[in-house]
Amino acid sequence: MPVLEVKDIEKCFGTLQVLQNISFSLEKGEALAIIGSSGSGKTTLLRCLNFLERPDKGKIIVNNNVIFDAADPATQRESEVRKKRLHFGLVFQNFNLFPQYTVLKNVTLALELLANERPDFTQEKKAIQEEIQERAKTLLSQVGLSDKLDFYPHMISGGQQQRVAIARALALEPDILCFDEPTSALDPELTGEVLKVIRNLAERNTTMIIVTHEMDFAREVADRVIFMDEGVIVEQGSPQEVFGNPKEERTKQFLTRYNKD
Amino acid sequence: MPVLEVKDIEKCFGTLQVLQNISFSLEKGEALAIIGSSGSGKTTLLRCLNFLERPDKGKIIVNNNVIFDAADPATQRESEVRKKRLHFGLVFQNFNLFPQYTVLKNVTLALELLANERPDFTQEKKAIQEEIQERAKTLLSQVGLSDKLDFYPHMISGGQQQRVAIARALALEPDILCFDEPTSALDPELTGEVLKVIRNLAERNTTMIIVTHEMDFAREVADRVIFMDEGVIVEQGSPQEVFGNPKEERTKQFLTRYNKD
Amino acid sequence: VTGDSDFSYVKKNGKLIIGYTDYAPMNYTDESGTFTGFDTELATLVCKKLGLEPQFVEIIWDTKEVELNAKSIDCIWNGLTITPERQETMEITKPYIKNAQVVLMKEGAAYNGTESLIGKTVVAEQGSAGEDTINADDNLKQANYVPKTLQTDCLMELKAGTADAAVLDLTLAKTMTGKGTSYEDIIIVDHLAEEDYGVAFRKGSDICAQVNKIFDELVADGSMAALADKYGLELAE
Amino acid sequence: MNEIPVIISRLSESFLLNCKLFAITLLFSLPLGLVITFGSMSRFYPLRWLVRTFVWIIRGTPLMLQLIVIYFGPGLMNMAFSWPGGTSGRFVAANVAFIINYACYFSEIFRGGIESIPQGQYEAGQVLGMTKKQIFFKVILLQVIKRIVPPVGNEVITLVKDTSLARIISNKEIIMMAGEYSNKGLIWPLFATGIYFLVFVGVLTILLDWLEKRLDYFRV
Amino acid sequence: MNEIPVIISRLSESFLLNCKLFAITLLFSLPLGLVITFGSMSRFYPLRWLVRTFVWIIRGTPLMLQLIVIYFGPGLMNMAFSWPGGTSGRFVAANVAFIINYACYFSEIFRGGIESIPQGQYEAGQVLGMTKKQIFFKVILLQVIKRIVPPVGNEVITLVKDTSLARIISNKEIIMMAGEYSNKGLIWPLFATGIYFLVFVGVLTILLDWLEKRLDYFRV
Ligand SMILES: Nc1ncnc2c1ncn2[C@@H]1O[C@H](COP(=O)(O)OP(=O)(O)OP(=O)(O)O)[C@@H](O)[C@H]1O
Ligand SMILES: Nc1ncnc2c1ncn2[C@@H]1O[C@H](COP(=O)(O)OP(=O)(O)OP(=O)(O)O)[C@@H](O)[C@H]1O
Ligand SMILES: [Mg+2]
Ligand SMILES: [Mg+2]
Repeated sequence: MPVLEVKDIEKCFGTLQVLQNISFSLEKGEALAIIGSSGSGKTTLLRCLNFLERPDKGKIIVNNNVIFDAADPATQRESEVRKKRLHFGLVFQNFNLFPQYTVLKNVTLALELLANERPDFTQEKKAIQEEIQERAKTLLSQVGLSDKLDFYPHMISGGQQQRVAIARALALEPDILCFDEPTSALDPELTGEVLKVIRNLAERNTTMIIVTHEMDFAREVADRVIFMDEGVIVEQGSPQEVFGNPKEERTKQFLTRYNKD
Repeated sequence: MPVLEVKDIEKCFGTLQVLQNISFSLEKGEALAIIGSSGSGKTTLLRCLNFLERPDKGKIIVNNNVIFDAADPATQRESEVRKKRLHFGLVFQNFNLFPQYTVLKNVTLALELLANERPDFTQEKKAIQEEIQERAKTLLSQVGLSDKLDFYPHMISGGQQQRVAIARALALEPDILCFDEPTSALDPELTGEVLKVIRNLAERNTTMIIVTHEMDFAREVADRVIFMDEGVIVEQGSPQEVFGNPKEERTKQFLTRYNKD
Repeated sequence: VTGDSDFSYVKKNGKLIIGYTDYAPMNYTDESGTFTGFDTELATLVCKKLGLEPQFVEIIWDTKEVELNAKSIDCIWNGLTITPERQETMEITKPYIKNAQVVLMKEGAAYNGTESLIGKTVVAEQGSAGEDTINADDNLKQANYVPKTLQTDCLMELKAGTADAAVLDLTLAKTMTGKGTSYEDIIIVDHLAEEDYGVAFRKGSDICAQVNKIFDELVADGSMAALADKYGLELAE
Repeated sequence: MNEIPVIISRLSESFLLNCKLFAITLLFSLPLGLVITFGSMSRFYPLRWLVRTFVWIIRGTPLMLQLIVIYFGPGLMNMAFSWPGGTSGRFVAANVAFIINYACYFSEIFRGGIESIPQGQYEAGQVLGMTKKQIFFKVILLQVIKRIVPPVGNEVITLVKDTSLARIISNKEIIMMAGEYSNKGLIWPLFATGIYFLVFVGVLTILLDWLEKRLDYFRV
Repeated sequence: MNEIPVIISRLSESFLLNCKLFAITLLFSLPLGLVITFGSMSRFYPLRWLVRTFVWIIRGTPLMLQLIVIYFGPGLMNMAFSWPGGTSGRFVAANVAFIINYACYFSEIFRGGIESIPQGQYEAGQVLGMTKKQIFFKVILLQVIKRIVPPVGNEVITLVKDTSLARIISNKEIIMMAGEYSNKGLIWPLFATGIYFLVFVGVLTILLDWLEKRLDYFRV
């Protein structure tokens, strides 16, 4: 049973068709890489999954529940969307950390706010808060940031910011974790570090969707690869298929640069 | 006879020693790649060559003229520095295009201002201006931007901006063209394009210094490679030597990631 | 007295709100910090006879008419010069104190009657009796008249040399010049139009007549004269 | 002249009125400004239009006129409402006029501040399952505050000097008090008022700098 | 009341004085502001300190007091200098006071604008062999202008309303003219002045929006 099924998503901005006929599914524990040139709609697709954009057509199904259906307004109620978002975690291309909070607080904030809503919050306040702190610290140490807990986002490097964003997304234990170009604009050593973190997640069978420009990395870490161009899925398959033996002309052209190395 | 000789440059910011004992030389038509991890002083070195920072020690010699000598204040006069800068062209990491001017005007501006100072400017005004326009258009077509002449910087992509910056630097016909991470933050296709432009320059024997994180590119395009770490030149040599058979431990470590592909 | 007359309106409030500006000897705060002055005492006396509580409110002179119309004050009792123009827009009592408009200049300035001021700069308060006096005098009419929004700024103009002469109330001129002031070197050089002070009420107010009646009583029993003596003022005829 | 201490103490006393007016105006106009901001950013067009027009009128006319309209208006138009009698009424009216005027100015600054926060901050909050209210108060607000401290500071300093306009409706603030001495032929108290304003503005500048520094611990 | 047209024409005439004062103040205070900016950014510490202190005093005291000091000051202090006699002297003095006051405000805005231009723009100019002057006028200035149009616009709108302060030294501007009618017991002209200000501010707002749009062709 797939964790996620995306059926026939379409999205237009005004007259510009940005996504068209997007369908794919994702099994639990799978890592899916989405590649494609700039403007092909990769970011928009992630945003649709996270309810930051509303598709014009199509369905999104998580664990066999239709959480979004463009044809069924009942699935689009504001009040429910909030909870449905928690199926997905998203690490933004530019991180979007909260600048006024420390690294630790960036990770705990959403957990604390959700805990406030628990019926047993007032009695168990202290225990719950400690638990949240512990969980956040564990996650931050997993991404190698144990020594930066009390730093503010502007005081740490881009790579470190990215890892905070990863920990922040993981804290809510999403079914599917989405990354939007996790390594763009990092230097090679930092890229290496971040990729190690993600590889680690993959090894622990985190279900992930990774939009990336790092072909080597996509090839190594992904269980499946989707190549998008101009809003459509041109090709999908295992890394071996897509990288080693692309069927479509457009894919071959896109990959020229990489295969030559 | 080398175009450029750098002798024993040192630079401190406060108590932080950023450059130490930097010496190297560059022959006409050579392309030099400088690699090294973040914070190793690569940008600072380029800034020293372009008189944007003043080294605390050392000499810079171009075409056998000492254009800078930390020990000789006569070489540091404001009025002369301006002209001496023209020996070098610099393409900034973040381009620093002039946002209020079109692509074409970005390239012509400095030329026009210099032409103003020519004694024959008033008589030959029209001819000079036409010549400048022609030169700029030729350069912009060389970097593939003939169709963007009247666009403003914010209307074109990062890769295109970078190519404008390259054309702008080339317009002044510097003896040595410096690049600070020309491909950081570009997507792979754009990276490819920009690298093609630079490779082209190399083939036409432009003397260049390129600070880069793209090892494959450095290997392919550079005639010589310098590896810097913590402000010192750890190793220099041909790409074959540095990449294929690094002598220093630190170099090997830095290159691990690349050699494994 | 009809139901919506001004007097019944005031009576309903139980107090008469008296608008004034701080200037000696009419309404001012003395060295001991008590609020006193000729008009202060007179108004208190009249209010007692009217069966009203006096409430003194310091206003700025610019907006006195607006204050009256907006009913934020009930009368202006502050050495207000009676002019035909004012009588048109306000209900003014009969004269109770005599006043004059005087010409002030810097000590030592040449003055031989108003013809000396032809072509000179003369200041007075905008809309004041002083302005009327200037307009009524054949010589002053040919002076360069500059209106001021505040009567008291006129002397600053003299002192700063930005004006040659000022036309002001006699009472005000006396307090503002002389020992202990910033204007020791400014003197009164001429007395022009004699004029009278009255108390102004809203147009059509019936309080005015009642105050007139009380004024008559106070003149008759001599208490008005006694009060005027105390502050060095002269009663109107 | 042993009058000088008396004059200084009376000037200081009247400056208290400036200070009170200043404090009350700030206290109420800042939250009211926020309410107006929400109105001017409302998705309901008629409300947005109404609020923006109101703000435009207030910002387009001199505060002096607004004081006159607000204090004398009800009486002149024979409205049932009237301000409490005596000095207290004048003071309340001055406060109302100042609060409305400054709330409109602040609302525009707030709007600018809110509109300058990158969309990504809202989205990051949404993706983490926060409610709109939580996003505003836990994520956006402090960032807005950091951005608006400098322009709000400028307005606050203007407010200090504007308080002296309250004399238009006969609030005995420091410049009106100095005017009493001008009436008695004494000029220096008027110039001395400048020192009061300068000191107050000086103290405020220091406070505002301190506030800016306090918010320097993060970057937006 | 066939007096109404007369009153309106007199009000309009006096509003011309507000307009003239506005125009002259803008014309001179903007360049003077730039000069003050350079002073306040000078690398020569005493000059920088002097200029900043001066700006601080001007910004810290009410414009009303400055008008009084500038107009009456020379005479009160028995200085050799004196303003030309008659209304022209008053008008010139008002202009001088306004120009100095606004130049100080503008200088602070300019400084903020200049300081916000990224260093990279200067460096790009330097590397291309431009002189300091060329870099400032050809590269930096227009970017600064784009950034400061909104805050300068705010000051300009404040200036419109401030022009009525010129009556303090007996410039017969519109509110003083309306006061003449208030003295005669006619109140509406005073309120009518609000419309003049509103229309002027409205026109300015449109102009400023247009200017902002014109500079929208590039992004800083
Ligand atoms: N809010 C929007 N309004 C209008 N057009 C938009 C919007 N967001 C994205 N687009 C357009 O949709 C197309 C797809 O954009 P998207 O950001 O999804 O591409 P991408 O594949 O993520 O590219 P990149 O690799 O550069 O991040 C682009 O042409 C973009 O200009
Ligand atoms: N103006 C400055 N003042 C103080 N320290 C500086 C300054 N400029 C650079 N540094 C420091 O000098 C060191 C070298 O910086 P530099 O920018 O030259 O490194 P780099 O090799 O270009 O790194 P990157 O790959 O990240 O661009 C760093 O530690 C940096 O923090
Ligand atoms: Mg994208
Ligand atoms: Mg660098």
